[in-house]
Amino acid sequence: MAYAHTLHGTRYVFPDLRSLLARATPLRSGDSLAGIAAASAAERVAAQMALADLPLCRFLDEAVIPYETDDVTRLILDTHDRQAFAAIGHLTVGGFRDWLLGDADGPALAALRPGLTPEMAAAVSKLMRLQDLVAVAAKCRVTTGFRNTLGLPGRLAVRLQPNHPTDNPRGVAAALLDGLLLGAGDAVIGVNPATDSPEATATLLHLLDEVRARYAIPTQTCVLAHVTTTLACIARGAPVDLVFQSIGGSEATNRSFGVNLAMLAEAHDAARALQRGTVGGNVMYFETGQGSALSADAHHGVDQQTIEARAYAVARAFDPLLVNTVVGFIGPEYLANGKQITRAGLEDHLCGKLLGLPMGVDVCYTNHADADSDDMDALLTLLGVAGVTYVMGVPGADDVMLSYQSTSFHDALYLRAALGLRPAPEFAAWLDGMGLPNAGAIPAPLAPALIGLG
Amino acid sequence: MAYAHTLHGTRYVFPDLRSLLARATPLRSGDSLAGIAAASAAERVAAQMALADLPLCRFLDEAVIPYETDDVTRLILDTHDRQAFAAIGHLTVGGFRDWLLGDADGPALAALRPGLTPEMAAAVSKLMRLQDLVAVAAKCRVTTGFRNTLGLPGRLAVRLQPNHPTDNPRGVAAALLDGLLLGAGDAVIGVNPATDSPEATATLLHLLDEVRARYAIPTQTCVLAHVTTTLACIARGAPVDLVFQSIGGSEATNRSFGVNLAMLAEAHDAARALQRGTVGGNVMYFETGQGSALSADAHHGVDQQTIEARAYAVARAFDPLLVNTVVGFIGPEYLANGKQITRAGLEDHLCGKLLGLPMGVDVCYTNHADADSDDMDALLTLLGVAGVTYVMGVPGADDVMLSYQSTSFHDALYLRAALGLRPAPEFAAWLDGMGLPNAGAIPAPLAPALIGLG
Amino acid sequence: MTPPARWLDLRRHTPARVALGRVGNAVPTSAHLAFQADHAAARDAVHAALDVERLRRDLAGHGLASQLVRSVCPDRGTYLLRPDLGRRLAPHDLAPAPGRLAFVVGDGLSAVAVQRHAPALLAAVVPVLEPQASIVIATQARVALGDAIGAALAATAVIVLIGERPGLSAADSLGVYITWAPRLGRSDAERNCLSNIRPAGMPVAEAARRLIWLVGEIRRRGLSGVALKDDTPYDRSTEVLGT
Amino acid sequence: MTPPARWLDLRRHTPARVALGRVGNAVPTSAHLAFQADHAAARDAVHAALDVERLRRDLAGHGLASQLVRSVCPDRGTYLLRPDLGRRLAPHDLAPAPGRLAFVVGDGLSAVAVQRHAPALLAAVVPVLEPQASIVIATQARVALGDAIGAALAATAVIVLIGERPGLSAADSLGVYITWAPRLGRSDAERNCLSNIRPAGMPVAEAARRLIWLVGEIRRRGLSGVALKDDTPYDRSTEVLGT
Ligand code: B12
Ligand code: B12
Repeated sequence: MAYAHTLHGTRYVFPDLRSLLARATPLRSGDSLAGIAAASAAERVAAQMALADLPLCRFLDEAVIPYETDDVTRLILDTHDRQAFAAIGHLTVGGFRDWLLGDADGPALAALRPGLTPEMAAAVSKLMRLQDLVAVAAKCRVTTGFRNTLGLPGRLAVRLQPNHPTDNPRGVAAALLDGLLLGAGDAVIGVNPATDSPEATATLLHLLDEVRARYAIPTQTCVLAHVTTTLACIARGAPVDLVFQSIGGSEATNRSFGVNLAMLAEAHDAARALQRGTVGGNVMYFETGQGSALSADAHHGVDQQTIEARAYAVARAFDPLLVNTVVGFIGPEYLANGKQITRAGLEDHLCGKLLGLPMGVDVCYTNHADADSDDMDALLTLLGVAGVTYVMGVPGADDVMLSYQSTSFHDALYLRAALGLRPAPEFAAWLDGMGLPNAGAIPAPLAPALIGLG
Repeated sequence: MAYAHTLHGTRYVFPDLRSLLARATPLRSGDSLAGIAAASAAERVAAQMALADLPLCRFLDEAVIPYETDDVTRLILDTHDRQAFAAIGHLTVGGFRDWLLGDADGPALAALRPGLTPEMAAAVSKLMRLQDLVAVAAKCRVTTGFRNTLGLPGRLAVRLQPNHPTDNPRGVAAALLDGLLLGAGDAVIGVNPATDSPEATATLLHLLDEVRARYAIPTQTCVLAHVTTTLACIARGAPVDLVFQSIGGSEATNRSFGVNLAMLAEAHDAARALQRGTVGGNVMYFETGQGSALSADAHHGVDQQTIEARAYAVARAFDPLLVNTVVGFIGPEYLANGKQITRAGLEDHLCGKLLGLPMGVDVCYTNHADADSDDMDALLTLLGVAGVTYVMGVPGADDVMLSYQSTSFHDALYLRAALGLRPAPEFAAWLDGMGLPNAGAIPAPLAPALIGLG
Repeated sequence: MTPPARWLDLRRHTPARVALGRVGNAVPTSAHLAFQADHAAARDAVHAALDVERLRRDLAGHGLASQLVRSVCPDRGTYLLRPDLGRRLAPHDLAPAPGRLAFVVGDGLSAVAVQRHAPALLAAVVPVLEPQASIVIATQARVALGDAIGAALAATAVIVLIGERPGLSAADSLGVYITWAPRLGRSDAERNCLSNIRPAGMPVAEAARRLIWLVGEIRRRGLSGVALKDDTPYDRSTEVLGT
Repeated sequence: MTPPARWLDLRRHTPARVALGRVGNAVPTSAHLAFQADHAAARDAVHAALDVERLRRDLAGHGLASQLVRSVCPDRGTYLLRPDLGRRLAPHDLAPAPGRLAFVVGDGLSAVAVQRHAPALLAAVVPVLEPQASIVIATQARVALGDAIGAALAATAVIVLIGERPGLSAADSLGVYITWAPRLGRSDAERNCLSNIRPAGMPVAEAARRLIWLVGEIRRRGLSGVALKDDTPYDRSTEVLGT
């Protein structure tokens, strides 16, 4: 079906819903690269106006990627809850924005989740300015648990990411200790392995679990290997708290990542069967990020933000403990500069939260993008106000293995202090017990020697 | 005196303090226009490193504009308080940053003010990232009063700016009412007159005063005419609460604005003599903004942020109720895009606060700049976290006379809600009495007819 | 969501965006998108070029001769970032006309404003103030370019009509800056200004009335700038308070 | 402000920015400025161009022949925004060498990495894996350009050595991507990867050992990608926990 809008005397026509969404998206390099972006600011506004007038129920009739050829579309439509949708079923996308900013409160937003498709969430976010993305997200509360409780009001968690260029256990332990001393680690202590070696992965899993157990840290650990590698580790009896996987918003994207829905289900079952959680049973950790579908030529002409939101539909099928949009991670071909990264981060955060996910954002940039730490400070602060579930903690913001700049342990301290936020309650109690993170020195119970750094 | 630093094998030399400061400034178009910006990112960092090593007391020996030829320099040095300075007199600029972020608390910062020169404030801010600018500003508290109290913790005030393209009193009154209904107006109800006519200025002064008195609004009013026009109005007996003037950081800039220090002192005396304040006696309202000195060719080779900070030395000599940096007002030749505007706004806010001023920021942009409302939302939110004293309130963010976009009444509501901030206490009580701003309709006591809009 | 009728009534009194309604603390979608559309249009307006030939024809239609100059600024992109170039006069062949007033029409930040309102304003004031004047049309011009032109013409005063930066609601606002004894280095404190000249702002007829009054005062006192206020008799067509 | 000695000790174990100290919640000025300096350098590294002639000489020095191709991407600025162009092969004259392994050296995002480490790595593996190979040097290249090159050569598998994006602390990290039966449209799930090859990461000798093992497995099983894990015997030179 075609859509059209006339603005300042020019009539703009959009052949289908997919292109209407793409033209309505705020400017970003990825959509230009894909050749689907609006040709001018005026065309973009015209598309937004047409989109604002579109009844939400249209999204149930016109899929952006055909049902027949894509299992993510099937997942979205087959699990759609018409009853929950009824609360907004009479609205246009523009009216939905007004409802979200106006009447909607926390319970209403929670009740809506199963009735909301990712395309609806993406569409409404395209009509929002930054402050709307912040204000609506701040109303959404998503709580999950494993060994601690994440997502509670007034809380900000941090993933401690102690990566090392060769997976050297001492190197990982040193960064891990640094992070604990600075109050990080409640979201998860999660290492990206440098290699694809199952043995190295298992070694890291044991290291992380021993440190956690030795200090009785109420948190979860993860090695972010490919899901197949983690499954192999589970089979070998390695201590796996969370299963990690990168996912995307189309079947083909996931295929390019070497995964499919069945594999994720298998992993979910395997990890739950281990029953390692104490306060909750969310066992999955997913990462996403605008651009990966296009990078894998698996975007089907869908704009990168809409297809990103579809990845959240994949995520929510597996009740994750954490979902992380690694927003500026890939590079300038998808998000060219600080401005685009900022907008994308806040869009992703809102869409994920609307869909019911425990969203964290990796506030980050690469050295080939036109961005710097000032841009990150702005995005970080905005996310804090928006109630982000967690952010990254990387020593000095410099990931020495993945080669990008994320947020540091210090950044997280800044954000907590600036907004009066506390770590997850169980973890906060543990930190208090240790006298962290305000001790100038290393508390005796955390002696480096205890983790092999003697 | 020359300064130098070697970075990655290259030695960078800076002939004097003025050029060291300019090279150390984060990139902005105005300094490029002036031909004084660093030639590369590496040179900029080298300058920042040299600046970090510079003892603060050097600023007392080397003026960026000669003492002999500039009355702002004389004002700065003649009023410098060596005793207050002693608290930081042993520090380098880098050490000063560490002190500000670390040990300094509210009382220490307040005690320091008379010992701090604008150049020291500008210098240290050049070594800060955005989060530092936010975190340190949030520690500074500056309280002033006239008919209400501004700058208290947990408060955010709004200047209601009901401009009209022809100074039409009904038009002004309509915008004023709109603002009151949306909770704006505690900082000041201040109109920029479209013309330079003293009669029109007097008419507006009477209008604003009548509305304020009729509704017993605990706030102050202002017509932002040239100081000479306002003095003429005072002479004629018009009701002047605050005297407004644009000021700059060099004698020549002020001359280009048709003012000098003696005129400001005269205005200060005249307004104080009227004794119109009830809870306090701060009677001046100043506006500043990076770029005006360079625009008037009155910058003496000093970078635009340093000379902006010098304008705050002028302001503080007259105990203002409000100081406003109109940060993106002039255009892209001084701040090219959202990123530069954001950084400049936060620098200005911090420098003003460090120097003891009740800083507001006009979060704004023009249509010839590369910026949009998303950029403003980000800056606005950052300023809220930084504890800005007040922001602008313009109907729909669109100033129909000055032709620029500022923040709207709605924006201020967003910020107050997002951060849990309240209006100035006296004004908040008045709003509560009126059932504002949450009434959907116009409360009877604010009937439009009462202000001639029948 | 939409404001009640009485609140909407405020719109009758001002072109400002009053009575927008509220969803939570935000403006409703329609108002938000209207703002975005106007922003897109205003940004385009900055880049519109002055149709010099049409302007000359329009001036000629009012019996006004004109000549062309330009600043040393090469193009629009540069113009926005290099106001210094917009103030420097490119080589020209202006012939001095000592003792006269000079009239300059500069594109400034809105060619649209100049195109629409400059001819009518000049038609109203030139015959009164300086009947023999030849209007200087200047492209890529800033206000202070008038100083160089005025000096080249050895004019007693220069009157610069220039396009003001486009606003969100109006992109056709004309400004007029008057400088006595123009020469390089004059500061803005030495000029007087009329602003917001357009139908929904200061109408051309009103601007002409004020300009004639101001130039009269400037000639009489031999100075322009802050010392001189716009004391044009005030046209009080609306009362202050209704009660 | 500066962290206590034991905290500083952590630096011995990792190149990561641990033990930076604290001023309030921020890092001290020196650490902050060091970060800024490294950022400036890393951004420059992205733009460094591959010195192709030197690379060929270095390869020749190891007895390795080489030939040149380029992607259709015209320059560095475009390269950053158009990865699609970096994956398309410009007209070339590669002669098919069916049944062989193809080795490609692409500049990728760090010419420095390639310049420094590719010759030694190739010198260590080519004689073992494919002694007659002629190395294809590709400029403005992305990983998937190897598919086109491998297909043109009718290679059994293509091994792409490419510069990884420069990090803040290391700008010379080399990545290796191996794809069995290369042809247009291969996805990343069908490749294997070795990463962080540089002195402070995976040393060249270790990378060679793993690469030889991996290629052996790939040839043996006739596939590459997620189904194949890097089970190179693990070199456990550091124990996990000290106690
Ligand atoms: C950018 C990046 C990504 C991007 C790739 C998209 C893009 N357009 O760049 C995204 C976020 C999608 C990604 C995803 C994954 N990545 Co990755 N990625 C990187 C990173 C940080 C930089 C790569 C780079 O600079 N390439 C150089 C440029 C010039 O090449 P390019 O042609 O522009 O980019 C291609 C390659 O980067 C390739 N690629 C990226 N990651 C991976 C991973 C594998 C296993 C393969 C075969 C290819 C591949 O995809 C790009 C597009 O074709 C590296 C770390 C590093 N320091 O290098 C990790 C890295 C290569 N990725 C890694 C992993 C594990 C993954 C995942 C498998 C994670 C997961 N569990 O799902 C997924 C899926 C990868 C896949 N099969 O598609 C590992 C590989 C470990 C190993 N030795 O096998 C690395 C080393 C990081 C790590 N240790 O975690 N990745
Ligand atoms: C931008 C601007 C400024 C900038 C000028 C710097 C710059 N580089 O642009 C700053 C912030 C410094 C400024 C300051 C003031 N301004 Co002013 N300014 C404007 C604005 C918004 C736009 C002007 C424009 O688009 N010009 C067109 C471009 C193409 O010209 P330009 O060569 O690039 O810019 C020159 C002129 O704008 C000129 N200029 C700017 N303001 C003023 C004011 C006066 C009285 C004069 C003579 C010249 C002048 O300075 C610029 C550099 O030479 C107008 C409102 C409007 N809608 O036009 C008000 C406006 C012109 N300013 C006004 C006033 C009152 C002032 C101040 C006197 C305020 C005060 N009390 O101190 C000061 C001092 C002016 C001076 N004598 O220098 C009034 C003038 C009223 C009148 N009819 O006389 C206006 C109409 C706005 C208002 N109603 O408040 N201003």
